[in-house]
Amino acid sequence: MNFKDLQKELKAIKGVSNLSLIRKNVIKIDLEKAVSKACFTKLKEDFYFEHCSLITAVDNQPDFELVYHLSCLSGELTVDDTKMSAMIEIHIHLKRDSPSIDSVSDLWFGANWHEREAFDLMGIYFIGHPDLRRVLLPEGFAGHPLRKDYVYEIHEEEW
Amino acid sequence: MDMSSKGIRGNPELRRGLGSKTTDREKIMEDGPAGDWLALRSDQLLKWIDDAVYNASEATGMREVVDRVTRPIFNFAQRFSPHPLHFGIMCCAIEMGQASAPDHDIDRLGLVYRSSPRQCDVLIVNGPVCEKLRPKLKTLYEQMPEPKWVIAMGECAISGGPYWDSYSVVAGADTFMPVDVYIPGCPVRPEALMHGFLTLQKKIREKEPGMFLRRD
Amino acid sequence: MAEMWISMGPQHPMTHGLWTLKVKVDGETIVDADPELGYLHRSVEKMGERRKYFMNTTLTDRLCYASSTTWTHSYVLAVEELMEVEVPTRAQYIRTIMLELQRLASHLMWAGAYMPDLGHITGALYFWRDRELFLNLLELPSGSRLLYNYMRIGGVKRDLPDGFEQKTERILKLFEQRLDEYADLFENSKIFRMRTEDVGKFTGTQAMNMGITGPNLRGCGIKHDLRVEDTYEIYEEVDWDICTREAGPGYSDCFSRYMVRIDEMKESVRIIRDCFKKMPQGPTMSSRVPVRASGEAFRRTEDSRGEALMYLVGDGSDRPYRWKIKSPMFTTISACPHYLKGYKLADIPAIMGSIDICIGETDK
Amino acid sequence: MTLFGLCKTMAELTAEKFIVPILEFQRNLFPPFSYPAGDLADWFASEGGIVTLAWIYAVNIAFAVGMTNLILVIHLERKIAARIQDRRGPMLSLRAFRELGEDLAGEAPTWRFKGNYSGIGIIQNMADGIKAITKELIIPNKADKFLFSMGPIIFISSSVFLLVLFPLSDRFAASAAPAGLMVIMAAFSIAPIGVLTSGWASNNKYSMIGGMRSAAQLMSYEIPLLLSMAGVFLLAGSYNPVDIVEQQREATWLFGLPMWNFIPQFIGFIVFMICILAEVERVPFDLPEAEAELVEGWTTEYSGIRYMLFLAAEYIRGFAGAAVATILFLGGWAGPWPVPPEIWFLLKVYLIIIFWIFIRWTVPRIRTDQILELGWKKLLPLSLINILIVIFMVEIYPYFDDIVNLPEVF
Repeated sequence: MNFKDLQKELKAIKGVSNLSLIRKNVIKIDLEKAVSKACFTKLKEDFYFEHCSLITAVDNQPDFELVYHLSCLSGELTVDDTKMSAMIEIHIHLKRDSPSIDSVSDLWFGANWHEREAFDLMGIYFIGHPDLRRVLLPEGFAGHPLRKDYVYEIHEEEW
Repeated sequence: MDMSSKGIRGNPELRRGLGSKTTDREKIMEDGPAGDWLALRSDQLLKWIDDAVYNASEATGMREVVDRVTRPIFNFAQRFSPHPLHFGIMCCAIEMGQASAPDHDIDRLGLVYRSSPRQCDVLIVNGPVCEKLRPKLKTLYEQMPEPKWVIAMGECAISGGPYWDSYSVVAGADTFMPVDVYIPGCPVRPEALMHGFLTLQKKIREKEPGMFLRRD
Repeated sequence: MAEMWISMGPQHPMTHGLWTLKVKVDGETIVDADPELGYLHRSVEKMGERRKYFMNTTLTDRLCYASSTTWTHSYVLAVEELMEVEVPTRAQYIRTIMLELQRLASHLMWAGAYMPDLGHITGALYFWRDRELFLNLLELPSGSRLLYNYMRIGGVKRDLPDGFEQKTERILKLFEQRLDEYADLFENSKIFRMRTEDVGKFTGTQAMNMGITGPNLRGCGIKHDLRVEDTYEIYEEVDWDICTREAGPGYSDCFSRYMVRIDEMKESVRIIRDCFKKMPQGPTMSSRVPVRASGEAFRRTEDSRGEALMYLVGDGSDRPYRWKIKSPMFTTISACPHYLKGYKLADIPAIMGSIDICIGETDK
Repeated sequence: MTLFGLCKTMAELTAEKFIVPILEFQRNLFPPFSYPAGDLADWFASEGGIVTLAWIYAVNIAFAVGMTNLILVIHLERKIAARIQDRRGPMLSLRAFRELGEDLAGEAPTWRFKGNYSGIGIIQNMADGIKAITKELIIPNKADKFLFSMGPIIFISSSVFLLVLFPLSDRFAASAAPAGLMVIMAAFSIAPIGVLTSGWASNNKYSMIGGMRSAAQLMSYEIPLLLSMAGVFLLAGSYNPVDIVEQQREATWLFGLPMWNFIPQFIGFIVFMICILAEVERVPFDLPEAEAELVEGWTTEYSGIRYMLFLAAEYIRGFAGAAVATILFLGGWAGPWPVPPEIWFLLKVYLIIIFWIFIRWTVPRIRTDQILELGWKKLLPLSLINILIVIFMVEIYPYFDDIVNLPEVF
């Protein structure tokens, strides 16, 4: 599949908005939370995004934003005539009072721990995740430190 | 000879190894041997022999002589054979490994890395100690047999280093365990690690007498 | 023997860092595994939000202790993308040379750490002896050992010193001889192959799904290298090939992963030589480097261990608003129950060693 | 003059000059209570007492010789390993004793680090050993305390026992049992009990797996080991080390070259060398203490002198294994030039040990299932083939009488 066809097909999917090309081989889209799981399934099954590079949670104050980076490693998706591997960046906005979304760890096993990390450090709940525990911080740690409203004690002055 | 004085009778803790169930002298005497007064329980016998040997050596001045001869020998052995724990935390652990590589060859100083804390003398804390790691590191320290020493290797282990404003890094290893030698550097070079071990030698020789017949 | 859980770590010779692997064994066969991380979580991402953009190179240097330059480079690339900074050509060449030297040092570190896992301590010391050569080489331009802090936003710290090329060439020649020498000791050795072949198998499709990238993926025969596929610096202009190996049709084992890294080292030598040949004169630092940035940017690079991704969000101030680090080993370790199951207890070091773990980047 | 003869002379001397006069003095001190001093004095004056004393001397001499060798072997291992790895190894010099002298004399300490580390490192082992004495002996809280302390005793005593069992030559021998090699192999196979005991009693999973592996390995390698030795026993017609070496000394080959057992029984020699390597648990067969997965194997929980004695006992077993290999296959103390036979013997033993050190530092460790497969599927049939060959040789020997000269045993 070519990268241009992908863009056309992506525009047709319901819930996808703001499609833009931020680099030669990277598409950025916004996705609605309600249709996210269906869209992710389609991306994996039909569009050859078999690798989940990263799941980032950003605290935009007041809302949260989830950024998914998916990539195609096997070369099924071609970017024009180059050897480049295609990548897609998906933004999903979450409300602060209900930071939850469907888990994609059944699609990509690699997403499993990224989701755990997002839960651990940012407090996003992934519905349907098989094992949503803290991964980096010890059990019983209070709060989610990467949130902007997390306060901790630093003894010295700030630079 | 005053048998009840604490100084002469020594530290009851140390005598636990000799098989006595209790170390309290009065208690042993209270529930004394049943029946024949000549009979001694085995632990009482051992205790009696132990005390007799110790008191005799103390009274005759033998203890001083033995101590004076053996203490330097044991001290010599302790300081020339430091076996560190094979334990890496972060960057300095790589330099610790690099120090045993042929270019620096820390084995010249007699260092053998042992993987089990039971067989080690030196714990090298070579990186930042995080909150999650702290209890484990403390356990490792407690698992090591006496006498033991701790080397804080690198800025992170000394004070938290570059992670001074982190929410999960402890501000230095000396906040929760005794540290003998601090080696600054980020990361510590292998040469500096060797110097740290020589400093430890110096410290052992000057501060810590070897132990023999030392009850208190 | 009944089934039981064995906890390996955080202090265990197998771990190569600080993590715990709990394995459930039936006799000596592994039934289940449960990795646990976080003993080295230093909150680099949170600290990065309190520091200015150029200060964060100190933290990225300390992300992965075995290959610090590649991580700093990854961060620097992302910041340059965010700030839209042009890097001079000579700086790009120097960066490529440094990256490849660092990759050599990192792979040698891995090879050295892998040998004791198989009970071969001499191998470790041989590889570390060679690593020392490259550490000395990297020390020449950067002025520091192990954590170089050489990559800067908009270029590199300083130009290469005089005679660097000759010194590098001399060391590369020696290193190539030694690699040939080691072939007899390791890859042609019967016991070494007994320990590594048909152990820790996974297919390429599985690997991509589990988030395994880099040399481990190339060990499955998949021709994927971000130096080509998401090209950066001057990897396009240099003459080199992607190394792949296969243990069987589409799957990898410890031996193929070992061989991929050995091949990559040889390929790195080629890249360095070619870079020196083609390197132009010129400035090594961009003339305009802004302090503030806004918007968002990410770059992925081929770290020595796989796909490194830095995602940055700026809010117009001189500090990043959000900084996210993707570590290749994070997902690789998470998948370890998949490729450990069914093997023997003695295979754990052989398998976990062959995927090249670095906990510093993983725990962030 | 044999070792025993020497010891007997010494025993007679000591009994006559020291022991009997002292005991006599005690008896005369308080005649009504002369028991037991008087009886002892009588016994030491008799033949039995002197022979017993002589045995004690002989055993102690053999023990001292073995221990000296132990220090040398450990030193050799560390230095050769270092040289293989392109480094120098321990360098603690005898000059470091200067510091000891200062401390003993109570002088102010001086610091000459460079001088301390510019020797050959022979006293590094002494420092390690003495340090181990001063270390705390830890018994884990949940360990089985009795077995935890019994394990090292079984292992170490059975290993030290080995030292007095093999002769260094026909005159330098502390024991002269007719079934000498059988006793040696029996002593060898006591150790797994100690290993299993200490592995289980430590209440540590690594220790337990290490102990189990050790038991499995030693059990499966005992059989090919003994079978490969059987060929030698067939040729010599005896279990006695002295007879075996005499047979090899007399056997000649083409042009009168000595035919030590490793020539006719080459397969047996190879099998034996592999099996004894597994028996003394050295790389590539050191699974019970596989560092990579089992921390320190069955010694994980042992600290201080217990652990150090474990280490020493393993080297003693290595030394004893090399000695057995020398006696069985390399002609023992026989040699072409008129050098003292003890020197010949030690030379061969050290050659084998150096060969093992080279193996240890140049090959990886193999896996449990592979080691068992090797033992049962390859070495066992090979050792049986070796026995067949030896029987064949013994049977057809009369037809090659003119070129091969074997002693008449069958």
